[in-house]
Amino acid sequence: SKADPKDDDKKSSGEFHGAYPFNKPPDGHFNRGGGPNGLAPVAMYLLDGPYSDLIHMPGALWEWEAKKWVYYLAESSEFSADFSTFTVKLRAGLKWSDGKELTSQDYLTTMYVQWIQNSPSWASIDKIEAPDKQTFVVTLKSPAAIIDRYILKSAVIDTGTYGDFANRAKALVESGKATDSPEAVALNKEFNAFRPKGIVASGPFTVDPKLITAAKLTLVKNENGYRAGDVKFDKIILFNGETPDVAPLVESKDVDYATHGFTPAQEKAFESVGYRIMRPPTYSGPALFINHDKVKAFSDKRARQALAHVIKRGDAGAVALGDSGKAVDFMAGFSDVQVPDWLSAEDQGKLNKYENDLAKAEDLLTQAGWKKKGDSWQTPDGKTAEFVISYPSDFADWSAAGDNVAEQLSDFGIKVTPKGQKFESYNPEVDKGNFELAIHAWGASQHPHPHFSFSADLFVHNIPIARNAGGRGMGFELKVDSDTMGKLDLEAVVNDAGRGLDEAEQKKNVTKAALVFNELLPIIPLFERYGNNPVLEGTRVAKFPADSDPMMKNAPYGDNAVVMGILGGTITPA
Amino acid sequence: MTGEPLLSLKHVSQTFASKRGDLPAVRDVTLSVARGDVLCLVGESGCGKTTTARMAAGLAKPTAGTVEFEGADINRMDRERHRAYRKAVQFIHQDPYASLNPIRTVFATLSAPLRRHGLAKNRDEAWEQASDLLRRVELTPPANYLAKYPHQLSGGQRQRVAVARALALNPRLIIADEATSMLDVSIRVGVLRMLTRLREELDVGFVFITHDLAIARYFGAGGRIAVMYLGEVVEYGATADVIDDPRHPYTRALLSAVPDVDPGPEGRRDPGLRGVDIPSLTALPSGCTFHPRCPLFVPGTCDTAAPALRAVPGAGQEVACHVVAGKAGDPDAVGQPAGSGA
Amino acid sequence: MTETALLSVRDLRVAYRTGGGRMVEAVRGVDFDLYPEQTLALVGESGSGKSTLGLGLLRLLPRTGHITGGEVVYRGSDPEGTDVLRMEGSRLRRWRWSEVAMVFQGAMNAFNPVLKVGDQFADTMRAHLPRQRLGKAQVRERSAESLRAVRLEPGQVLDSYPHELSGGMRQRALIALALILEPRVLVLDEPTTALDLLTQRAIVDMLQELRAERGFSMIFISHDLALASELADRVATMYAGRIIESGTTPDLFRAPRHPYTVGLIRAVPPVRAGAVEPVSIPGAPPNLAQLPPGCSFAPRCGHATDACEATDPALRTVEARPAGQPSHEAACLHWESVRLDTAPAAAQDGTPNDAPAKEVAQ
Amino acid sequence: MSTTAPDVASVRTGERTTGIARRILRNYVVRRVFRSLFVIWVVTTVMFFMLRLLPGNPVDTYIATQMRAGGSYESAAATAAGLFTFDPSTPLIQQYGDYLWALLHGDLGNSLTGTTVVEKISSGLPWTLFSVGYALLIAIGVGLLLGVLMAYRRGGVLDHTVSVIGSVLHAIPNYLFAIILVVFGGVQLGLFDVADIRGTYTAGVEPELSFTFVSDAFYHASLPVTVYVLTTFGTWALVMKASTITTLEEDYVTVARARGLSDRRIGTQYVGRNAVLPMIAQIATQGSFVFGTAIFVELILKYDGISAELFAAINDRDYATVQGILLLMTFVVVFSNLLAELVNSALDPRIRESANGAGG
Amino acid sequence: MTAIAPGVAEPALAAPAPRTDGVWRTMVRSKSGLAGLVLVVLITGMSYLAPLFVDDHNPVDAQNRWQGPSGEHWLGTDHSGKDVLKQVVLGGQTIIYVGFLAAVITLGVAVVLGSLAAYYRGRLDSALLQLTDIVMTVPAVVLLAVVGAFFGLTTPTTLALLLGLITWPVLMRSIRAQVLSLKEREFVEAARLQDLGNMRIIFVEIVPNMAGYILINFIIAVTNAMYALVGLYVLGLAPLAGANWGIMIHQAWTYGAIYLPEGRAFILAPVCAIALFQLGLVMLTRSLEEIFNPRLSKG
Ligand SMILES: Nc1ncnc2c1ncn2[C@@H]1O[C@H](COP(=O)(O)OP(=O)(O)OP(=O)(O)O)[C@@H](O)[C@H]1O
Ligand SMILES: Nc1ncnc2c1ncn2[C@@H]1O[C@H](COP(=O)(O)OP(=O)(O)OP(=O)(O)O)[C@@H](O)[C@H]1O
Ligand SMILES: [Mg+2]
Ligand SMILES: [Mg+2]
Repeated sequence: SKADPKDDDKKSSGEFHGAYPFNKPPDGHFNRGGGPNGLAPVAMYLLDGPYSDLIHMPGALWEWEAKKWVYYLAESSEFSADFSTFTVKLRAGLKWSDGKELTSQDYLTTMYVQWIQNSPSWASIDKIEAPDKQTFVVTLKSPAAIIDRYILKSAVIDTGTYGDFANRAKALVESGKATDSPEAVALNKEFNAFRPKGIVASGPFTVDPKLITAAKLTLVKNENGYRAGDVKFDKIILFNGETPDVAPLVESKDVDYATHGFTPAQEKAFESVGYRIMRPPTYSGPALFINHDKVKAFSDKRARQALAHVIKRGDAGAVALGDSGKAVDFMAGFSDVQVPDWLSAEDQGKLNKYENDLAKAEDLLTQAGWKKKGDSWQTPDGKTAEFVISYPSDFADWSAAGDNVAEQLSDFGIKVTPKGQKFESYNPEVDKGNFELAIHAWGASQHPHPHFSFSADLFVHNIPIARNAGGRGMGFELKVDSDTMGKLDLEAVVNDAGRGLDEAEQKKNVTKAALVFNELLPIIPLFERYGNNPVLEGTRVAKFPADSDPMMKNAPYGDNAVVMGILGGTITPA
Repeated sequence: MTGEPLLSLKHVSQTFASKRGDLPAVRDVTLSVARGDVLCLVGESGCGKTTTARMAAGLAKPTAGTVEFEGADINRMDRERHRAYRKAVQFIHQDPYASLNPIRTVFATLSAPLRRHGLAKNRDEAWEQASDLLRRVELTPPANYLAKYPHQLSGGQRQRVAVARALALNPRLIIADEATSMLDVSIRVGVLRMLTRLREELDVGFVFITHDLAIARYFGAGGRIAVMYLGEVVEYGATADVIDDPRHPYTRALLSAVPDVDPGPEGRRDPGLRGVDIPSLTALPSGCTFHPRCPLFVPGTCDTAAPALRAVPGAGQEVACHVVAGKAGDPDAVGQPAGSGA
Repeated sequence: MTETALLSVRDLRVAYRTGGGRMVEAVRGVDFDLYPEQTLALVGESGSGKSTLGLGLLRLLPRTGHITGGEVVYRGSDPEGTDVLRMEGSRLRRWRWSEVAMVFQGAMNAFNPVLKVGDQFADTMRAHLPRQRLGKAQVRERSAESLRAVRLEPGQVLDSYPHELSGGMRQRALIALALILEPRVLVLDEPTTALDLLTQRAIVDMLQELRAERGFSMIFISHDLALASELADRVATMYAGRIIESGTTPDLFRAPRHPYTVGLIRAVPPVRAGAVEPVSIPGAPPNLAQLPPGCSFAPRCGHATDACEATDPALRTVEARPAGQPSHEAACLHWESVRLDTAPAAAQDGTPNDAPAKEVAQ
Repeated sequence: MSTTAPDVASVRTGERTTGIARRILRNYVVRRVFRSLFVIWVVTTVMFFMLRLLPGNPVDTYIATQMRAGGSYESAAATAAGLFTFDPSTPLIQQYGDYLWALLHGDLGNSLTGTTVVEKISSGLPWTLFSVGYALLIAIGVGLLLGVLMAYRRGGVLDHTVSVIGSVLHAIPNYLFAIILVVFGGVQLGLFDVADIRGTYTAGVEPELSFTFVSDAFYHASLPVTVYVLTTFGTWALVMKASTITTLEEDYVTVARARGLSDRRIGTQYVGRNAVLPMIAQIATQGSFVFGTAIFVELILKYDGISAELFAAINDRDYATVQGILLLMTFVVVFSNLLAELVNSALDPRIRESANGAGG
Repeated sequence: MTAIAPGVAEPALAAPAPRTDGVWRTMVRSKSGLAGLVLVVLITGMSYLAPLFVDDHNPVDAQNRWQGPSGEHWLGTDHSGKDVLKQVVLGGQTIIYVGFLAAVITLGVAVVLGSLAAYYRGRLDSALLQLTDIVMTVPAVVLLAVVGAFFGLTTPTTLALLLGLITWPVLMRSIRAQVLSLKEREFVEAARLQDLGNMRIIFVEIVPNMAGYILINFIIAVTNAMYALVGLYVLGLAPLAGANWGIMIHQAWTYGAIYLPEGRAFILAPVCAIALFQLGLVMLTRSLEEIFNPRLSKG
């Protein structure tokens, strides 16, 4: 009984309705900080995520399929031939919303503020300069494959607001102070407490502080901003909230596009009222983590391989995310989508795809010393195989995956009991190693390079990084002995894969890591999560990129295709 | 009357603290009672009868003065003697509906003290003894009553059960606080007769509290009576003396106020009080507390000094009244009601 | 006294619903006439239906109580009389208190504890008198007058909350409240039982004076025979929901003809020396839910014969008097042999009075 | 018979009595306030240490938030790392000392994100007080009215309907009820505009005392208020019914009927007022429920109140904010109890005098 | 904890003279009481007996997620293709167990502490009152979060313990108030006069007099604990192990069942189960009230 007038109402000229959680003042504030997109803005900046690219534009965003930059504030960028410097050329005639000119000086400001904030970008930066108004030059300490991303994706902030901080940081950098020096720490503290009165925007939109409520945030046009002329929308309304809060708004067609992690049920409901579901890859997903320290029964890799053969990864994906949960095929430790880019056809052939095969699994377990007794398995030490699988109960997809894995394994004869916890208490428990089996993340959705995926798979909840949380995480020793590659240090291999700029060298290391991962299965990736972003076409927005559009390969949380479409003027009002 | 006093109150007072100030409910009361003896406490509502009784029964500690049982202060006794006192002095409440636990049978009520104090070793013994008790209070056959709950009994029957319970520990003194005032006229006398018989047969002493002078006279025949007013004893003596020849103007007023089916030839006498309202305990009148209402009020004397309880020449009882004590012999001739003209 | 009765009650029946869908008849066919300026005393044991009768007259029974039969005719200004049982709504509301007022048994709780006494007086007047005639000052003046009549200090009482008054003061204030609209009939349900002797005496005296002054009629409910005898012209004894004897005060107290009335009188110990020993009535008051067939007093009665257990006797005239004057009537088959001085044999030997004289189910 | 009141009765203790009474009263109030302060201190202390016993830290909670919105672990972790003004290494006792010291100076501290706690509280509290207070008012009002009617017509249709509906609605958790309301009432039946009604007021409306703003505030509050009212009125009705039944049996009600008072007067001043008395304390204890129960409703309906704030702060391990809000709640609870005592004694003259009587 | 709950029933001070006869009759006579009894017995019976007859294996069927009601699945399937009906039938045990155990604990603590405090007064009393003040003031959410984090709350018994330990103060206060008034009753004084011993007086003479009140509050406590448990799941404070109504509601909630017509049975079934059980208890309470408070009984 939806009356048409209501729909008309919603059509009001040139509005785009998105949804994203934001921080309303007084918590949320206007100190954008100097971080690159998704990296290190000051906590509780008004708005994180892709929409903030519309306000504080980055130099460029990445096209994942075409593997090239789409330049915004920057006009071009390049490494010097010897990879010792990286130069960004800014467009001429850019203006801030307060009318001031946007120049390479602002890039300096941005990078110095990043220094204050201890950004990883400075790990490979030696020096930064602005030889002229349009040129910004970074001198590199050591070549890193990822430095261009750090710099180009940085949201540029204005010298008018942050210049003072930048100058003080510059003085410290030039006097050779480290970021952990007392002066730097003090400056950092001061900066974090810095609360500008408003936002000075470079992009086509800005924020009117009067229009912020707990329910929604209205982005209004910044006529001075870059691409203000290309963007066809007058206003962007962002509804606040997480999945359960936003779902009813989608259902009532108040939202044109949402990137939340909806459940299959919600997705189905959205489709029934006229939404199309976009499914961009996120290059990550949940995996089954095993506590190698605690659960000795799985210290034999054959036991882990058996698990991979038992679990129907497609089922887990379907239960958790419906069509957006795609079983991991290559089991290479990073996204199936990217495997062909990094591994030769031959090496791909070497990957064990761990098809669902219970006989094989039984075989492997028996080899590993397990025994089947009646319906249930006994571990090599003669105990009945019984484990607890932990997962965060507040993530619908992960908990569904966890429940499902538990049931599949129990059906197979390894009794697994699920235990859901809130993420806030769950995550530290995992890092402290207080679990037997757990569901956690594999892969990387921000950065296309497999280095980040391996780092997520092998470091974050494992000895190297979990140390920070006072534990050993899953306790998987990274000095491994493998059939395929012999003895090697996985930590070094993964780090090398991200270092240097020689792509061939990187591929070699990625391949090594992938093959060893595939053989040893320190974690068992279950499925890859694709977005299930509902889009409403024809009401307020004419069209969203088609499923076949190459832009759809962009990770929605890294380089959001819709935001890029709005900026490019390809997504228009109905 | 007979023998050593079993229980005596010596100058006991009880003052309650209230928001409006101190509330002297009982002031300097001295009374005693011996085995087989009966002492009636009468007076208007709120004059401190119950409070006095509660102190005598050890339910409340006097704020001044002592309560002595066989010559020893009950609040300073060792455990053993206190136990003996507890067993020897029992209390019967006014309301037979409230004093029996509604969820316990007669047998449960009676057997609890028997078992607790080792008088009955087992259930059968308890049953036997409980039956005896019921027989003693004339509830026969006992088997008809032992299994009943209080709500299945009539008021008189309940009060008999309460008496039986009080008898369970073979007391030597029973304090009965308005034990019959809640009972119907038609059964009240029956209970009183039963109590009288116990007194005679078991030689149990009684402190009997009532506001009904007729009942005091009936039950207290042969005993003594104490008339209380605003926390003090104003007249104290043998029942017959006090009722038939009252001396204190308050006692006289009380007696003349008693309604009578057949008022007799001279008709009812007007109590002749000067005021109806009882003064508040928190704002007691000075001097004799009765003076604002007293027909014999003598200004200058009665409102300045509190009279003590004194023997009155020519009468058996003691009276606390300046006027009566001063003009002995013929209370009726005592001067003009002083207040009437003022 | 040749006037017509002010209030005529005929065959009034009141029943209470009790658990299990059962009904208990608490008043079982009561007849009486109340004449102007007359006081009728209703006496009887607890539970005999006195209060129920009083409440029934004013149609104030609790939810569970129902008038199941009979009629109540009130002849105030209208000689034809109004059928009280048919009055409804605001007529009934206005009739109450302005024509017939009642002083209740539990006078301690008769006042709303959260309103000042003066406000409750005002409430009553405002509910009955036309608004324009009632200024604040008038209301207060009238209340004060009424309070003075019962010898209370108006200045103090009107501004007090009920709990600030003593029991006696509250009872008198309630009487003042009952008289404020100058009703023709005052129903007093044990107005003094909770009070001590001296206060009771004062109130009784005061009622007598007031009646003499204002000329209203009273129905005085009490189980205190002596008190009733002082105040009433006529007395009716109730037992198990019926009037079993009625007549003038001397009739009942000097020459009762129903064994129950006799028993009641003999059960009261006298305060004066030399009077006869009190004797109690054996057995227990009857349980209304399980009345014996025949005379309901028969199980406790020394005069009872087989006939008594078979027939429930109606009131018989003991001594007839002309209309307007109460005849002496008793509902006993053996009234002729009943005398105050011939005590029934059973009670004399002190048979425990609660142990049923004859086996009566409890 | 003379009727003179005690004429010459020189009252013995007149003056002194009032003096003593006042002293006792003062004493009582002092005692009461000390007790309240003690409770506040204990609760504050217990909370201080309990909070710090909670596992997890602000970083993890930040990651969780990002991930729940669909972000990936790795991006969220990178964003959150090292960003909070959070130093867990100070010894607990020192933290506690600092906290108390600051508290004594009226300083509630800063939240993790640097905002002052006072600022946070003052942004959320008015809305919660407004919506929950408004709802309590309606629920209690409606509940009391229904309760009285139910008591009058015991066993009637109204009695049964309200009992059943009330207890079923009460049985449904209010967050579930809120979402049902949104999904069925808003989305499917289109009774209200789901997007529009969220939040506390419409963007752009100036928060000031104007008709536009006030009506806008009521409009936005209508959803949470509906939820609170529907889930609670039944219980109030049932409690009130019980209380009214007791009151109806009181003698003074019968006397009032005998006095020919109008039903309205009896219903309000004689029955209603007395029936409400025993419920006042209960109404006061609602003070503590005010915040605790609004959490999910505020979250779901994006009603920007203090409960949502508290819940978020607990999840974020934002100690200063949690402590600040809890301190406030403790104050509210303790003082609403005090208030109830006052109201009770204002309504019930008997309490005025005997509040501390008969301590014997 | 999930709703503004006016809390415990008003102390009904009328001496609850139990009518030993006719308890059953009163119960049966009142239609709603009987219906309540039937509901409670049916649901409890189903929850406890069904596992004996129903195969508790409820397989995941990834292909048949969110199926509407059908001949095969009477109430349809959930997000993982499991049969909803089976979950409802098998999912009552924990909830009912926790509800009852928590109520027993609440009542136990409240009755013991409440009567001791009232009987002995003095320091014990004020200390206990102070304690209730504090426990009532500390918000349950925080208490639950902290205690939950420490005790793991993995077994129904610990859950019940926690719920019980949080909810006793309100009840304790009203029990205390009742005992304060009961202990002034004359039958208690009579027992003291006979030196029957304090413990005996408290627990034999006094406490049974509150039986009706206690029973009714027991039922209220059961229903409160049941929903508090569901709240714990929803708050994520109790681990989601096993399958019960609370977990079903939580899952239906997180998986957005409400949006899907086919999924509504999944959310409504457990809600209805609890609501019916609760309704049953409430209706039962009403007849119990009648049994224990004769003043309320009507024709
Ligand atoms: N516990 C108490 N606290 C405060 N005042 C009390 C207490 N007990 C009794 N009083 C007061 O002490 C006075 C005497 O009371 P008491 O009960 O002894 O009188 P009484 O003569 O037994 O009266 P009644 O005939 O009405 O039973 C009364 O004014 C009463 O209000
Ligand atoms: N609300 C009621 N429901 C059921 N029965 C009642 C009710 N009120 C009174 N009764 C019964 O009706 C009978 C008469 O009661 P009523 O109060 O009229 O007696 P009464 O003569 O006034 O007694 P008392 O002298 O004790 O006041 C009694 O048996 C009583 O139990
Ligand atoms: Mg007394
Ligand atoms: Mg009566």
